[in-house]
Amino acid sequence: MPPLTAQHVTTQHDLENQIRDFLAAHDPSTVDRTDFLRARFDAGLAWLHYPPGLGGQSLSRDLQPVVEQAFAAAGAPDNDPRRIGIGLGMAAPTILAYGTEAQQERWLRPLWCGEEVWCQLFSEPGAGSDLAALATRAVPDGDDWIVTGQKVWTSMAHEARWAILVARTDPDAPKHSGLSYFVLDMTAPGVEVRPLRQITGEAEFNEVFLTDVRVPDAHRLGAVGDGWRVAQTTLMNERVAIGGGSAPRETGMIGVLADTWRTRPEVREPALHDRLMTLWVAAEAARLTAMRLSAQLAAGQPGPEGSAAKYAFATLNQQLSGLELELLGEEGLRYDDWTMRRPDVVDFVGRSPGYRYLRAKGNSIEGGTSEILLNIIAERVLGLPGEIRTDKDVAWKDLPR
Amino acid sequence: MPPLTAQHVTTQHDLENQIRDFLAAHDPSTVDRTDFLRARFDAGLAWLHYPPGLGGQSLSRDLQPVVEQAFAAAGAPDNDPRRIGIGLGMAAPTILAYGTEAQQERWLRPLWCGEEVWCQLFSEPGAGSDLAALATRAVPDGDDWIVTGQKVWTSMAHEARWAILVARTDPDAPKHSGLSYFVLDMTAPGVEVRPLRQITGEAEFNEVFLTDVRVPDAHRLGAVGDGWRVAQTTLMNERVAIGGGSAPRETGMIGVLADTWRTRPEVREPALHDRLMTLWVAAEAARLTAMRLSAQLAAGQPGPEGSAAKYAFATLNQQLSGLELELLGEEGLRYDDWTMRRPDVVDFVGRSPGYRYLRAKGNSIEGGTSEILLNIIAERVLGLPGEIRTDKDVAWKDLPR
Amino acid sequence: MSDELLYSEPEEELRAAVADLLSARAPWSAVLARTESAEPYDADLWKALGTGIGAAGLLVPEELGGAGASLREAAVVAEELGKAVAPVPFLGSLTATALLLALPGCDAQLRRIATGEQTAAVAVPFSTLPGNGRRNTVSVTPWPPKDGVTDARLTGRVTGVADALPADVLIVPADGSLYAVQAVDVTRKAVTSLDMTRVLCDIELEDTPGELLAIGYSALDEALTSAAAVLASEQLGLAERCLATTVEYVKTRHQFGRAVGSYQGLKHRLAQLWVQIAQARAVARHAVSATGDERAIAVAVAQAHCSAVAVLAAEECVQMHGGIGFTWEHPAHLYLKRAKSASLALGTAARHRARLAELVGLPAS
Amino acid sequence: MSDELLYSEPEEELRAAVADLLSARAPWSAVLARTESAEPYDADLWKALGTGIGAAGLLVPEELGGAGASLREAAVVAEELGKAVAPVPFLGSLTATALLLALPGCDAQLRRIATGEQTAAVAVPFSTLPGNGRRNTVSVTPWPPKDGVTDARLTGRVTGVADALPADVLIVPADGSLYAVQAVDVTRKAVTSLDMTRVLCDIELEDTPGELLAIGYSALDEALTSAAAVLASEQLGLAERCLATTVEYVKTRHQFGRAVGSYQGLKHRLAQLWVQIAQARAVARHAVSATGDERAIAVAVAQAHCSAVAVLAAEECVQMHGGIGFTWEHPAHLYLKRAKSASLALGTAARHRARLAELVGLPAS
Repeated sequence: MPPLTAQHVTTQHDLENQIRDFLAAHDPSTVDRTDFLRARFDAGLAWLHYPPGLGGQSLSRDLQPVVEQAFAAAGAPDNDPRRIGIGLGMAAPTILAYGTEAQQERWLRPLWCGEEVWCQLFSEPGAGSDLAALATRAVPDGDDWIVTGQKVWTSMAHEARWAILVARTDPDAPKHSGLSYFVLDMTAPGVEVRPLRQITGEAEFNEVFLTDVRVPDAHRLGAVGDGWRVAQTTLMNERVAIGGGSAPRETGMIGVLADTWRTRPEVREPALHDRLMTLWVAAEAARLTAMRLSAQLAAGQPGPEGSAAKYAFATLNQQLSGLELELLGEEGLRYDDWTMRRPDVVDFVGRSPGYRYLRAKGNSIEGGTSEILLNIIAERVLGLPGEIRTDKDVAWKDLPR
Repeated sequence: MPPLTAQHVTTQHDLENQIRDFLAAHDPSTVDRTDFLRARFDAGLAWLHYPPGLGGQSLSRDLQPVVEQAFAAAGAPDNDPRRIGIGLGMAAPTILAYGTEAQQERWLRPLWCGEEVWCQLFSEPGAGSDLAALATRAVPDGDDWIVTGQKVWTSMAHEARWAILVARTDPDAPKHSGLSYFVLDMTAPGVEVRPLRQITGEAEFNEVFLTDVRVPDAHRLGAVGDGWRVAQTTLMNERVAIGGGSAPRETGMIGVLADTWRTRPEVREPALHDRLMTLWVAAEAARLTAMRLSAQLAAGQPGPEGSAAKYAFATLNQQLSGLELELLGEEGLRYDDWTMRRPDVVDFVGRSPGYRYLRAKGNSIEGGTSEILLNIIAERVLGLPGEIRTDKDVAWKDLPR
Repeated sequence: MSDELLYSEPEEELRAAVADLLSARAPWSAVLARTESAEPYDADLWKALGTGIGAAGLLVPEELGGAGASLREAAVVAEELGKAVAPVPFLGSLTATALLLALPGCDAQLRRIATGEQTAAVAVPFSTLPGNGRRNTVSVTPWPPKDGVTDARLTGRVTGVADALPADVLIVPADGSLYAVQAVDVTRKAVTSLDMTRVLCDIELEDTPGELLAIGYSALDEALTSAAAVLASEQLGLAERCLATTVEYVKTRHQFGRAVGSYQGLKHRLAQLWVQIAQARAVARHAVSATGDERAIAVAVAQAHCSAVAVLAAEECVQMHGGIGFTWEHPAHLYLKRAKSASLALGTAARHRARLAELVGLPAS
Repeated sequence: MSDELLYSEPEEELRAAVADLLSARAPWSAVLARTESAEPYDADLWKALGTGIGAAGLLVPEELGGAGASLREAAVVAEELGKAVAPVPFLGSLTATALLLALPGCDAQLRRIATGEQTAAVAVPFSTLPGNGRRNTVSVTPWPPKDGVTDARLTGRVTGVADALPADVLIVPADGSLYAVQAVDVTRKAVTSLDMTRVLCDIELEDTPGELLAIGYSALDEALTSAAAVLASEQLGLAERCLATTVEYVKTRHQFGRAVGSYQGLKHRLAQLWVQIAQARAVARHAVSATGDERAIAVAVAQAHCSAVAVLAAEECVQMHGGIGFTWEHPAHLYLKRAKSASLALGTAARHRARLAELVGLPAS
């Protein structure tokens, strides 16, 4: 966290007073959780950088920790941010940027309070890295749109009330210009959610099949044909969490491995010691780099540097978890459980060595493949020329697939 | 070497008789070296697979070792094949394939006998991997061509009598179709050879500046505009030597490194032992693969698999020589000699550790960069699609440079 | 020597027979379905392969009903099994056969193996490095073995044994000797294994009758060396299949209007993988051909190299398939789990490098 | 703590001053030309840098005529020197200064360094791992040092010393103590060095007068640790320059009708290099900021990481320039030789990893 400015310090005092008053009026130990969160939202103490009336006070993001710490210290309930991460991190900023007043009022409060879970319907089997190639169709019908298609890699779809959706409204336009952005009611008829089992045996994600699902035009975000631009706002906020921030030394996979090496002398393979130390150095370098990035970007938007952090994180996790199995030898030949399950939370370093190894394979695919991240760095940071593109000006329907 | 067929065996007897007779008539201990080689050429005992009259007997290549061993056993002089490698390996097959009778008679005998050294004028500063982009111009003038341009990476240019040359005869044609192939007299006016010093301090190669050099049209190989096709014959024969063939275990750079480790216990760094052994395994794998390739291709042409051998060789040499310096530590900070020299022969594993490290950097550039070799494997072996090409149908003069 | 690095015509014929069988009877979807069944090994497939094609008796002399072939032929079978990640106890059976062949008086047992009447396995942890099979976890009474007495009682536990679940006979190293034990006399508990297509088991012996086969472990070390050599070919086959599957996919998968296989980033990685697989083929062939002092070196090289190549191939297969490669419904995970497990089996690559260092006189310090 | 990973405004001003000087006075063509001259170090440039900009007295307290700055500022200077592979004895001078600052009674010497009157160097092999400077190659008479007697005679040989050729004073570790020796009193023989821009020398002492500075080597270990920390920043600067030069080149070099920098194979490698350089910046900053127990860890991490990154950057620079990068007339080889030499200097990466393992409690066995 950067040092607070003088302005901040004044505001911080004021905030602390507000929170004191709020807590006096709403005793966390007696008030109902939802009531408490709603009141906190209405008091503008939810997300400070949001405007008044929508849970904030148009203050700097830097002050948010002040509020969080004060509420945590008072033993106040939180909105379980892991569960509603997609709503908080992706849907909300997009609704704030593109939503009408009515849309913002309808969706933001229950979103922040955790009363309504959101999910994201972007990726499709045929449109992974090349998101703009997506094929899900939205056809106008009176005041509604009729949506048909298949979405994939949707976490929380089975618990979500709402989804942010990008669909093709004009197949004759080039692929980026024929898209529109909608909010879809996951309880509407024609929405079918199926768990998508992954190589670990469990299913964190879902496939979502949309068959003639009706979406009111009032649930469109941004103009018709402007869906790509709107989606950029959503995606800009996606690559932040992984790999960034400040963490103590030996956090994550390196911590697991170092712990194994320290506490179980029988698995120490002297031949692999230098590789262990090379990865230890790489983990420490990635950690310090994330800290440096946090310091640089404290108040700013995530830039392409976030791509580097995610790339490094994925590479490292895969190397470390691979080495862990190699050290364990016989033990590495076992697995904990192949039963199909739906985990509540995903812990990359949890469960067993085999799980860690397999789960880490997803780190270089989910939320932007490592290849795409390297492209981003090469083009946006280093300014290297893009690939020759043949798909930008052709009608979507005429593209090779 | 593959087992000889029954046909071979008969021929082998016959050959042995021929050689016995030849040696009886030309005692290597008394006959002058050049006379001996000329006589051997005229007897069809030079390169067996060449036609009668041009040093051979149209026999299988597989029988060549029979001749070489017999002459070597008799203490006969050889034609110093290292010195005339470009002539033997590249010029001769091209002259054989495309030369007129007169051209073959003029050039092949002194070439094989080592009386005339050849060099290759293909690469240019602006046309490295993309050889077909070359800019050296040949303009017709009566029965001659006037050649102007700059060539680079020419070994033996300072000793060569003749050069094989590719030059642009039609700048308005697409780049592959505007080229023609010539034999250039290195003693002609307008040919200037300058040593090209490299990172090791010495100069194995030359730059060759051609200023209005006259080349008789009679020295053209193949049709006007057909130079690219003719050059393919030359290049097909280039990537054979490096990385192929049969060699004993621990030949080359791995031998140097293993020897250092064995004989100098004080440089053994236990942390680097596993890396040493990983490279040892890689060297052994490359060696066995080259042997397997030789067995496969014993009678055939070098295919794209040769690219793999060269790629592996370059990578390995660089890793091994890098590790050698790391093991040596303080000693690795020293170099033997930066003096500009013109080496007679190039020994990748010779001189000093620093020299080996630096010289190995060239292995992934000379004779096809590692990147180009990987492209070849990807496209010709794996059948992956080529890059989108924008330069194939455009007039050469209009290409971006 | 270089011809031994190629495949002979009979070897190619054997390969074709195995490949035909596997493509008909063990497509990956069937292999995947079996991983969730109660019978992780495919008994019918093993019968067709073992006795139909004769893979079970490959090493057994013709006069005992086998094919009298060598490790080279076994390796060709293993390549095809690796491609299919087929759930059959070929490797374990081969190991036991190689061991029995080196012991005196085992003709009857070998005949039963060749006819398919019985399948055998060696009861050592699958992770055992050849030459390192001496960790004693089973004890014997009476001890020491008495002259002429070949019956004993074994008690103890061997964990993580491959291919023992479908075996009828187990060869158990105990107190420095080798004993034959009937599988029905021991408790075998299937292990939830990382490689779901080669399910390991833990074996409990409690006063289990055992027949003394031999005193000393040197034959065991040689048999495990043979197993490691053949495993390298299995790893080669798996790597080849991963590469082929991936190349096929990137030719057809389009992103940004182009086949993803036209991007140089992927092309170069696939070409590098091809180079390593071509090398794996040479070292794997050498490992099953070498004899004398050369054999231990060749096998250590093959295990060190092929373990890494198979894992790399499977990892690239997952990655280059993108999201679909991370799902249960695509074969990539079967290859990944087999490859990673195989890299830990019969000694990790690092342990083979350490062993190699001893063999070629390059001590660590 | 995370702010220490950034550059302060004064640091950026210092960087700009050094960069301006170097671009005016030490373009790579001049650096290359000097490598073949009789004076491998650039005395004029060192004067302009050392006293003009004040780099020589950076660590010296203001009251002794210096800048009273820290290793952080020195590291910024080193980054720029790394970019230019500049032939000045900054690192050696810094090491000597750091050492003298830790010793009692060296004010006069420090003042002379800050004014530029004298340049000092520490006479240890450049390859020395901090904490490993104890290999004794110089002997002293009288021995042991007598109470109050600060004059001694030194005899012996120190090989491969960096930045000693242009030094006036040498600090020589001998028989467990540190002595100041006048450079004119020893024989210095220039070594044909892999890094032609930092020419090493071998030093011979024969009954050379030395002034006892301190007993014990702990200050020496600390000074070498500081040198290693600053060297990481030099490696960072070099890597940055290699990347920038290469990126510039691949944007303009066309092959097959396209800038070669548009091929994904090269793009991905350059992006990976950028990721590693970004990490090098973070670890290098931390190495010159950390204190207490953290310092040794931070320096070992920085040396392990930055050594590899600088070598990779230089190697990629050569490779991606193709033929031209392999010639004497292109700066790539200057970077390559500096990078490889720097990776061997003050302990190789492997030795720093081994040291780190001790510090963080991860023993090899």
